Formats: sequence, structure tokens, C-alpha cells
Amino acid sequence: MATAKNKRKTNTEDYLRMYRQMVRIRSFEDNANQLYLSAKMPGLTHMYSGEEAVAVGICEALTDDDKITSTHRGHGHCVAKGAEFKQMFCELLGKAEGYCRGKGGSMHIADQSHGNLGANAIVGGSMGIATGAALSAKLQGRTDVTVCFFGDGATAQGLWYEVMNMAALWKLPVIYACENNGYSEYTKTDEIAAGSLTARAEAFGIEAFEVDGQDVLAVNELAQTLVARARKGEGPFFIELKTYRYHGHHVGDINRDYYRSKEEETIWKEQRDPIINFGAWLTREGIASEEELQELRDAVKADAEAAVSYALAADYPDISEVDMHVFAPNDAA
Amino acid sequence: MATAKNKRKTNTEDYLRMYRQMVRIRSFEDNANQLYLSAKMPGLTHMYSGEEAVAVGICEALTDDDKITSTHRGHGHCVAKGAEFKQMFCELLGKAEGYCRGKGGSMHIADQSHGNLGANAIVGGSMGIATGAALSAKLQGRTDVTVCFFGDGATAQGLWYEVMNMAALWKLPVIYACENNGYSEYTKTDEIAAGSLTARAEAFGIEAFEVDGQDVLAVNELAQTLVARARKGEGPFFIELKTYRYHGHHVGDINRDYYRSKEEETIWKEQRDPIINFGAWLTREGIASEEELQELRDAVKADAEAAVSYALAADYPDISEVDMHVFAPNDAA
Amino acid sequence: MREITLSKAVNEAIAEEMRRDPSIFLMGEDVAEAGTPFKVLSGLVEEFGTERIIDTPISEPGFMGLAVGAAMTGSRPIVDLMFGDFLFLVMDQLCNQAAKTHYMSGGKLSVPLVLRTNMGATRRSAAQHSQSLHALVAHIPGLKVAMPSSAYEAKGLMKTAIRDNSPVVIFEDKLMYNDKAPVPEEEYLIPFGEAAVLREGSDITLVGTSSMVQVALAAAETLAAEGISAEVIDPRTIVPLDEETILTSVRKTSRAMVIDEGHQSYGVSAEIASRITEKAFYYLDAPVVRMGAMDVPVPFSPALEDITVPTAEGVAAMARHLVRGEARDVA
Amino acid sequence: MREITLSKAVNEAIAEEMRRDPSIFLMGEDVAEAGTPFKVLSGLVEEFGTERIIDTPISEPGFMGLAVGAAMTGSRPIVDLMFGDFLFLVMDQLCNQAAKTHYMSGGKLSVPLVLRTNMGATRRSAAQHSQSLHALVAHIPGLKVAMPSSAYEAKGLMKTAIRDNSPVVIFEDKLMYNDKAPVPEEEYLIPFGEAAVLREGSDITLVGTSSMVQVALAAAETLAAEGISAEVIDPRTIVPLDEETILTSVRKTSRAMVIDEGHQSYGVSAEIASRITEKAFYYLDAPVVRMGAMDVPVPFSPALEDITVPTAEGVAAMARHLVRGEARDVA
Ligand SMILES: Cc1ncc(C[n+]2csc(CCOP(=O)(O)OP(=O)(O)O)c2C)c(N)n1
Ligand SMILES: Cc1ncc(C[n+]2csc(CCOP(=O)(O)OP(=O)(O)O)c2C)c(N)n1
Ligand SMILES: [Mg+2]
Ligand SMILES: [Mg+2]
Repeated sequence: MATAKNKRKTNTEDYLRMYRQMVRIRSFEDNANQLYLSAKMPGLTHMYSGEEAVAVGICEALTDDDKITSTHRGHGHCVAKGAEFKQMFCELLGKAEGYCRGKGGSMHIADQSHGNLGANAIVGGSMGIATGAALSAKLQGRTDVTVCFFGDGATAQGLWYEVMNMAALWKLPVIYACENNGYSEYTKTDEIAAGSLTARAEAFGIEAFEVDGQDVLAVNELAQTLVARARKGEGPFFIELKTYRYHGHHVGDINRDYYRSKEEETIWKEQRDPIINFGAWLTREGIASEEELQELRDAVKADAEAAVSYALAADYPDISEVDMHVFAPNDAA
Repeated sequence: MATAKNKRKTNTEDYLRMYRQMVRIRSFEDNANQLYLSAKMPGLTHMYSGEEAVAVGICEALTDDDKITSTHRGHGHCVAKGAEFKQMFCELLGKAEGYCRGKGGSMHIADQSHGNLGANAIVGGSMGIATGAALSAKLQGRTDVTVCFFGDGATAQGLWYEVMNMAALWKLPVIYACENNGYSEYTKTDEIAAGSLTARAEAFGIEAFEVDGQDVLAVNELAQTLVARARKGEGPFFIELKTYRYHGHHVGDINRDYYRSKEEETIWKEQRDPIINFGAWLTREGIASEEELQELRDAVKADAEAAVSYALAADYPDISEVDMHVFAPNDAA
Repeated sequence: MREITLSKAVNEAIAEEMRRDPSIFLMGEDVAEAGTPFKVLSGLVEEFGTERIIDTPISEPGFMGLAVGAAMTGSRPIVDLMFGDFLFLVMDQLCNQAAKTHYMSGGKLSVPLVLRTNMGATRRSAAQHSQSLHALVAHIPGLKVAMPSSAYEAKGLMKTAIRDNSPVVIFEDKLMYNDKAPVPEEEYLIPFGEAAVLREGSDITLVGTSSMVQVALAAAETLAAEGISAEVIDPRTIVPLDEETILTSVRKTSRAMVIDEGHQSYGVSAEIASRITEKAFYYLDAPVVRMGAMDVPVPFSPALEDITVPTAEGVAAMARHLVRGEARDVA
Repeated sequence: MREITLSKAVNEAIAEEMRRDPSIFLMGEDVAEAGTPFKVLSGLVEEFGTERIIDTPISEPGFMGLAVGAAMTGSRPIVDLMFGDFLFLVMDQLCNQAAKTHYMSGGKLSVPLVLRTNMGATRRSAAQHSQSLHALVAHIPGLKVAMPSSAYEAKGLMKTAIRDNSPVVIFEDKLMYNDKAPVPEEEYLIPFGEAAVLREGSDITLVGTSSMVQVALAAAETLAAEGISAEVIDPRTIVPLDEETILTSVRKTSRAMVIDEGHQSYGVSAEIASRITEKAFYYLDAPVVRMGAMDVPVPFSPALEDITVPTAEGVAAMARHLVRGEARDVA
């Protein structure tokens, strides 16, 4: 938190909103995991727990007009960009009131009305989309900025290099945010990535940054700066955010000993948890008392549980919806 | 030629073979162009004239067991890797005695028996093939090295970054040789490439080199070193070779004023021609007289013309060949 | 009516639409000053500038991806893919992203983009520059697929494609760029999903796509001289497919052939033939016969290449068989 | 005979072949210690080491390309593509390179590689992880395409694929990995291009591929109870396709349905149906009817996903129609 210490002037409301958003993500994931374990959720899902400071630190620097693209591990981005629990849980359960009317599920969840252009089940699949959104903003004379979230493993997709080249050539307002949690599924990314990630971006003439992804204030501070610069046409940028996922690659990945140790997990969870550490800082700085934070957490928990109950009881889409939305409607001529 | 001056010890035979190979490429191209202009060649073709020192400097550092992959501008690589005129012209004209039985044509021409894994009409399409050949050599315990030729424009293909990563991780004996002739078809590559090519390779931990692609001795010297190192497992490597194509993008690209000036072409042709300059050096160093070089050129020219006549008179494949070679034969069980 | 080339027709369609709608832009390799290698887009950059006619690096997956994102956020991109063979490079962005976004988002996002590319062999360009790959995209729900067979259709379908709110892939036959046809000066659009009956007939229905429409028409001409009356139908779009026009014709003629330049096996002709059989079976006097390109990579040698694609003679011969009831062992 | 899962059958096939031939190696994401997310390859890295069971970066086009080059130069790679949906990423290397190299080189180079991947919906994995894309590769000359429908076939076809000197794409149904079937202890191979008649019958022929073989067999069971005798045929490989076995059956039964889990339009069932119509038309008493997956991206919601794929009930209902001559408006 060192870098943020001297930012006490930033107002309390912002801090508490960031804290709350991180808690909301954690809470969403805890409930999603429960839904999986109790066999109430169809399919699998990838938990964002542990990485909350990344999504929140960045999305808090964005306006509703700014865009993001998300990944298979997309619940965190979705919450951070302004989504509501009800429609999210409905989507997770394939219900008609879900953000995608149940058609997308966990891997395509997005509150599109807040500029989330979608989670993506193709690793790296949204890199072009994000860059294209930035191109569109530039061509249409808008000032919105797009943040492209992806994992360390996704840097192996050639698409990234193609779009970085164009983003750099055309000075597009896009920020590539690499959530480096150290793993690509069940493999340490170090074993499958040569050289340096920041150097790869820099080779295209793109300014690159590294930041502690567990420190929400550090992330937010950097994001504020880069978003403002991108808005002025000084982009694109690349940020590597060091972070960690607490759960398995997906909810079904329970026995992880063969690719990472319990000790490693414990260290991250106990010493580097973004919520615990930020909470401690908030109380230390006298911004909120532990009781206030507990209250906030309880309220979020209750919210989440109410949304889960709602979603469990909600209706599936009518089967007539199955062939709706294949093509977009054309305006009557 | 400065860098090579002190290599006078290298024997005369090598020098003359390099000279001869460059002349053979130029001669092949002049004839190919004539075949096009006189409407005797089916389709179009991309001339290698001007870039001879690249293919020859590199291929002269290779053995027959070493592999190369080539491009749409592949005649030069094909000659340099040991092909004969007859089968090459036959291929160019779609005749049965062509290296590919007329099925490949200019864009797929290759003397496969000398380790040429094929020209390729997909820009960048052979980057994976070359890297895979290197992987194969390593896995099978062979010591052959693979050179992957491609143009500056091809560096925009994401595939390159994917395969560089694997080549670097696994220390594969592959050399990426970028023929930087400044143009991607009708566009200056500077306008569509951000940052630095060598930095892109270096970002993956790959040693990168720049060399004057018009100086056959400089190219050859670097290639000798890198091939030897790659053979010892010290690869992969990247070389950027600055060069120039004399003709249009293809034989039909006659009016080029809108994308490059006549002056620019003249400077390269008159001051930087790899054959003229190397010939001058050979005579200056007393390695060959101008008469000997003229004799050599005449002999090559006669060879090429004889091969053209042969190819023009040669048979097309029988139509029964049309559905041969779709699948490779399987050994009888 | 004035006659213009297919190339000019495409150019006009794009120019007219770009004038109408500032959210349209076009991107691809060598599209600006060069106007594409086929010169189809010459002049557009002079009118619309390099902000709207954008030269890209040789990064097909990349700029296809950019187009998807731009289309989701208020722009209407036209992607120029120099050769249809490069479709293989953009399949993920086209089929996993563009085609599915509207559906996966429950209708919240849409991707109004046009991918214009080409098809057609016999240009002596060998296996990687000669393919007709429309079957691949037609199989993917969420993509519309247009196949103009003349300058007239090329213009009208392109304009409709640009105004469509879904991703559309439009295949131009690269051998037809210089073919002229009457094209009205006034604005017109050709709706998707409406086949054209280009020649009426009573003995057999010939359904041809793109380049094969000319082949079908030539075969019909030959057949007419022999007293066989062939109806020629051009579906114009294969997604959506105007089944009704085709079925109505076959119910009348009782015989049908489907001719398409893609590889025959697992190709477009199989779908059209299957629909005819499924829905007009009891009207059929002979099997519905397909003619596609041979199931071989396109060979370079002219001696071989020319025999890989359907010809008017081949079509006429088969039609004769079918009409004369000699079809027991045709295929 | 012992019964093993499809997963184990694939594992055994690869292990046996790797023991026999040191030039075989396997590459893909998380194939080594993890043994793939479906655990199909568990144990192989322990026996063959990380030199022959190679974990790759998430670079599908890249490692597909490496496999092509390795196959051209003395190795026999097996590429593991985690989901069939990722085929879109490797299409260029697979279809422009691997499929065409032998032909374009006039037979001088060959590309003996196996691409193993999967297919199948109803796993609640949504539109990008549920596709059955075998039609796309079947359309490209130069590729062989195998579609095992049981553990027995999975083993025998995989071994044949590995020994084939051409590129082979093999689709496993990811919902069948735990299904058991009798598999001999002794070595066996299943030749390509030989369909299996899995059930004999006289009233209608049901041709089913992969996952749809179970659906066809279940439908046949239902029909049998009603006195309708269905013959069930599994082509096993769709390229090459054993036309003769299918035609022989249809000439006997006079009716046919083709069931396949790919999208119906422009899909695999159209090819098989077209060939039946073309070559057995005069034996047919009813139209050949296709049943494929709906032409929609696969929806996540269980309520929707389940109705997108053909079911035994749907097949039985249609077969009943056809056999009872009620087929005038079936499709
Ligand atoms: C193109 C593609 N290849 C492979 C996969 C399978 N897959 C899903 S997530 C994943 C690992 C991604 O790692 P990373 O990008 O670091 O993201 P993380 O899961 O760590 O957040 C893989 C290989 C996929 N979904 N898409
Ligand atoms: C994937 C792909 N995209 C586009 C093309 C069309 N094309 C052929 S050559 C070329 C330019 C290649 O430039 P460069 O790599 O620098 O090679 P050069 O022609 O200069 O030798 C282009 C765009 C192609 N053949 N393949
Ligand atoms: Mg990761
Ligand atoms: Mg170049």
C-alpha cells in the first residue's frame, strides 16, 4: 500500500466503493462456488477470487462510456464494471432474466449496458474486439477508452501481437491489462512463456507498466493516469498486474498439488489478500472502522444470497427463444 | 564489403559458387519475366531480383540436410538451395517434369530433395513449418538446422510470435531470416509496422542481428556463425536483412510510381546491386577477372535459355494426375 | 441501361453507402492508394480519406478482430479480405466471435459488419489462392452469405449487406471483375433471401451460385437448341436461402441440378440438393444431381486446373441424362 | 471381453503406437502432467517423458504449424486440440498447409499427422465450447476425418489414424469419455472407409455419426417395439466415406435418415443424404431426411441447449412418418 499512503486526500466514498466492489466480487464467487458444489449450477465456472483488486482498481478508473472486454474468468470484471447480482446469478443459472437471457452463461456474462463487451471463452479472443472498440471510438470522434483484460496464458496468442501493432500505429485508446496469476490452467506460465511480457509490448513501441495486482490503490492510481492519457490520444498502454487465483482453474479443479503447492496458496491468501489488506489500511487510516466494514460485508452477503434465491426461483427462457437472436433485427425500410 | 575484406583466406571456389548462384537466380528471374511478358507463363510470379545475396549468402552456409522454408517470392531460395533450372521452369509452366509435377507452380516451387520444404502463398504461412522442422530435428536427435525465410510484411502475422515463443522455450535450431525489402505489396512496411523488428524477437529472448542483405559475404559470414551455433543448440536466432526488390510486387505490377519512386529504384540497382558489387570485389581482389565472370554469366544464361526451351516443349501432366496426390499412399499392411 | 463491370459495381455500392452513413469504414491490405490488387476500390481513398479507407498490416486475424469490436461499438466496418483462401485465417474471429455475439449476448450486442472476399479457380494461382470456401461460413449460424453472379447483383447485394445489422460474408468471383452487365443509375437494393429466376423453363431446374450461374445459363442455351427447356435459378444469398423459389421451380420441372464452384463433397450443393429432395421428393422424376469442383486442392497446371470445375458442357450432358431418364447410374 | 471407457481406449491407442514408433510425439495444452482437462492422456508423460508428451503455450495456430513442419521432416505428431471449437484457430495451418502439401508438392512431401479433438453439446459450455465442426474439415480435400462412436472404434480408428501417411482429424464426443464398451486386449485396427452396420433392419436405414449413433440405436429400439425394423449404420470415417455399405442398405430398406450433431444446414448430413439420393434414387420410397443440430449457436441455458440436438424420440417420430408414408410435409 506504500505508494498509496500519500493519497489520503482521495475521498472516503471512492475508497469504500472500491472496498465494497471487491467484497461484492468475492461474495459473488463464494455463492457461485456453492451453487456448483450443490449441483445447482449448470456447467463449470472460473473463479475470480484473489484477483479482485485488478478488476476493481481498473474499472473504478473508467466511466460508464468506457468499454472493457473480459475473459473466461469474467465475473469480477462484470461486477466491477457495474453489473447487478440478480441478473448475474440469473445468467449463471441459465435463466431468462440473465444479462444474456441465459444464452451466455458464466463464460459470456456481461452487463452490456455498462460498456462490458462480453466475457469470452476463447483465450485471447477479445483482444481484437477491444482494439476495434478503441478504433471505433477514435473514428467516431468519441473519447471513450477500452480496457482489454486477459491472462498471462493469453499472451501466447498471436492475435495479441497483430492488434498491438495496429493499436500502436494508429495510437488507439486501448489499455491491455494482463492479469498475471502465474498459471495457464494447470501449467505454470513461466514454463510456456519465453522472454519478458513487458518487452513484448515495448517492441511495438507501446509503453508498458508492472504493478502489484493485489494493491487496489496502486492499480487504481496507475489506471487513472493511463486512462487519462489514453483519452488524450497518448495510448495504447500495457499493464502487467501480478495477482493470484485462489481457487482451481475452474470450480472442478480441486486437487492442485501436482501443479502448485498448498504453501504457495496459503501465502497469497493470508499475506496478500487484496480485501483483507485494503480493509486493514482503511481502518489504520481511520477511513472506516472494522465494524463499519463488517456491516458492509454483511450487507453484500445478504444481497448476494437474496439474488441467488431469486435466480434459483426464476424462470428459464421459453423454448421459443432458442432460435431468437441468431440474426440482429433490421430496421424496417 | 568492408566486414568481409579480411576473409580472403576463404577459398576461391566458395566465392565463385556464390557469385554463380546469384547470377543463376537473376538469370532465372529474367527468363521468368520474359515468359510472363510473352504470355507463355500461366498466372503471375514474384521476382527475387535484387535480393540474391540474401538467399545465396544464407543457403551457402547450409548443408543438403539442412532445411529451408520459402515464400511467395521463392525462386531465389529454390535456386540457392540447389535446384536445377529444368525442373524449375517446367514447374513454372505447369509441366509434368516440374518439381511439383506442375501442381504447385511459382508459389509452391521447391526442390524438396535438397531440404526445401516449399514455397508458400500464405504470407507467414511457413513460420510454423520451419519451427516444426527444427523441433523434429531436435526430437529425432538430428543436427540439421532450418532457415525460415519471410518478408518484412510477414512480421505482422501473429503466427510468428507464437512460434518464436516455442522456439525460444525449447531452444530449437531454427533461424528466422527476415528479408526486409521495405515493402508489403504496394505499401511501405514502415507505415504498417510499429516499433522494431529486432526488439520483437529479443522480447522472446531470441538473439537478433541486422545485416546488409546486399552484401553476400556479410550475409554468409553471419549465417555461418549462426548455423554453427544453432547446430550446437544455441538457437534460435533472428536476422533482419535489408534488401530491395527490383521489379514490382509481381510481374504485373508495372506502374509503381504511386508507392515508390524511380529514383529510389535506380539508387538500389546502380549502387547496391549484390551481383555487380560482389563481381567488382572479386576482380579487385584478383579472385577472378572480369572476362572469367563474363564467361560464367554467359554460361548461366545459355543454361537458362536451354532450360526454358526444354520446359516450353515439355508435356503437361496427363489429366489422370488431377486426383493423384490428394492423399499420401499408405504402406501395404 | 448503362453497363458497368462487376468491379465498378462493387465500388459504387461501397461509395454510395459510405456517403450515406458516416459510421461505415473499410479496412484491409492495400485498399487505399492501391485500391486492392484487383483495383476494385480505386478512387475510394481519394473521396473518403485514409481515416475511412484504412490500409492494414498483413494481419488478417487481427483486423478481422478489430472489425468485430468496431461493429459492436457504433461503427459499420467493411473488411476487405484479399483472397477467399485467407478465410482460414479469420475463422475464429468470424465464426467464434462475430457470428455468435448477438446470440450469446441475448440480443444485446450486434455486429453489423461486411466481410467482402472472393472465390474462383482457373486463374492459375494454385491451391492457396483459388478456393471457393463459402460452404464453411454458410454452415455457421449467425452469418449471412451472399454470392452475386453479376455486376447488377454485386451492387445490390453489397448495399444490402452494408445495411444489414448482422455479419455478412460476400463472395465475389474474381474472374468476373471485368464482366459487364446493365446496372441502373438509380439506387436499388437486392433483398437477401430472394432468389432470381434468370431463365424460365419446364424440363429441369438448374440452380447455380455465383460463377456457376453463367455456366448454368450457357448449359440452358445448349439444351434449348436440343429442345430441352431448363429453368435457371440464382439463389443470390445462400444464407438466408430462398427455398420457396427453388421448390416451386422443381415442383414444376420435376428435375434439378445444383451447380456450385466449391468442392463438391460436404459443399453447398449438398444442402440445396438435400432440401429439394426433402421437400419436393414426390414431384421428382430423377435424382437431384450436384456438380461442384473436384475434391482436390486446386492444381496450378492449366492442363489440370481446367478440369476441376464444372463446365457448361458437363452440366448440359448431365441434364440431358436426367431429362431423358437415363439417370440410373449417373453419379 | 473387458470393457473400458472411451477415454482409456484413446489413451491405450496412443500409448501402443508410441511404443511401436519412436517418431511419434504428442503436443498440446496441458497434455503432460495434467493429462488434458478431460484426463484422457493421464499417465502418458510418465511413460514417454516430456520430450514426447509436450505441453505447449496457448498457441493453437503455432503448435498446429509446428506439427505440420515436424510431420514433413520425419516425425509423426499427434496434436491435441482441447476443444473442437478451437479448430477455427488452426484452420489455416490445417487446411491451407497440412491438407495441401502432399498435392502441391506433386507427392514429394507428406504430412502424417493426427489432430485429435472433440465435439458435442449439452455440457452447458455455451456457444464457444460446444460445437461439432467436422463438416468444415470434411469439405477440404487432403484431410481424412474419423468419428468414433464407441471406445472400440476410438481405439481402432486412432491407431489407424496414427499410421496413416496423410493428415487425419479425429473427433471424439466429449460426452462419451466415460462410456464403456468391450475392447479386445489384443491389438486391432479399424480401417478407414469401412462403415459398420451396427443393427440390421429392413424398413429404414438410419445413418448416424459419432454421438448420434447412440441416438440412432435408441430410436431403432423404440421402433422395433412398434414393429418397424431399422438398420443402423455408422460410417466411422466421413472422409473417406463408405458409400457402398450405405447404398446397399438403402437399396434394401428404401428409406433413409441421416443423423449428425453438426449444425444441419450445410452440414455433414447433407452430403450423405445427397449421395443416397443421387445413387439410390430409384430405390427410394420416401425422401432422405436429415437431422442435425439446430442452426443456432449453442445456447448455455439447459432449457434451450437440450432442444438443439437430435434425440432418439425425434428420430423415431420421423422414421415412423417415413415408413408409414406420411412424409409429404415432413421437413
Ligand atoms: C483459444 C483457447 N485455447 C485454450 C483454451 C482453454 N483454456 C481456457 S482458460 C485457459 C488458461 C488461460 O490462462 P490465462 O490466460 O493465464 O488466464 P487465467 O485462467 O489464468 O485467468 C485455457 C488454456 C481456450 N478457452 N481458448
Ligand atoms: C496471409 C496472406 N495475406 C495476404 C497475402 C497477399 N500478399 C502476398 S505477398 C504480400 C506482401 C508480402 O510482403 P513481404 O512479407 O514483405 O514479402 P515481399 O513480397 O516484400 O517479399 C501480400 C500482402 C497473402 N499471400 N497471404
Ligand atoms: Mg493465468
Ligand atoms: Mg517486403
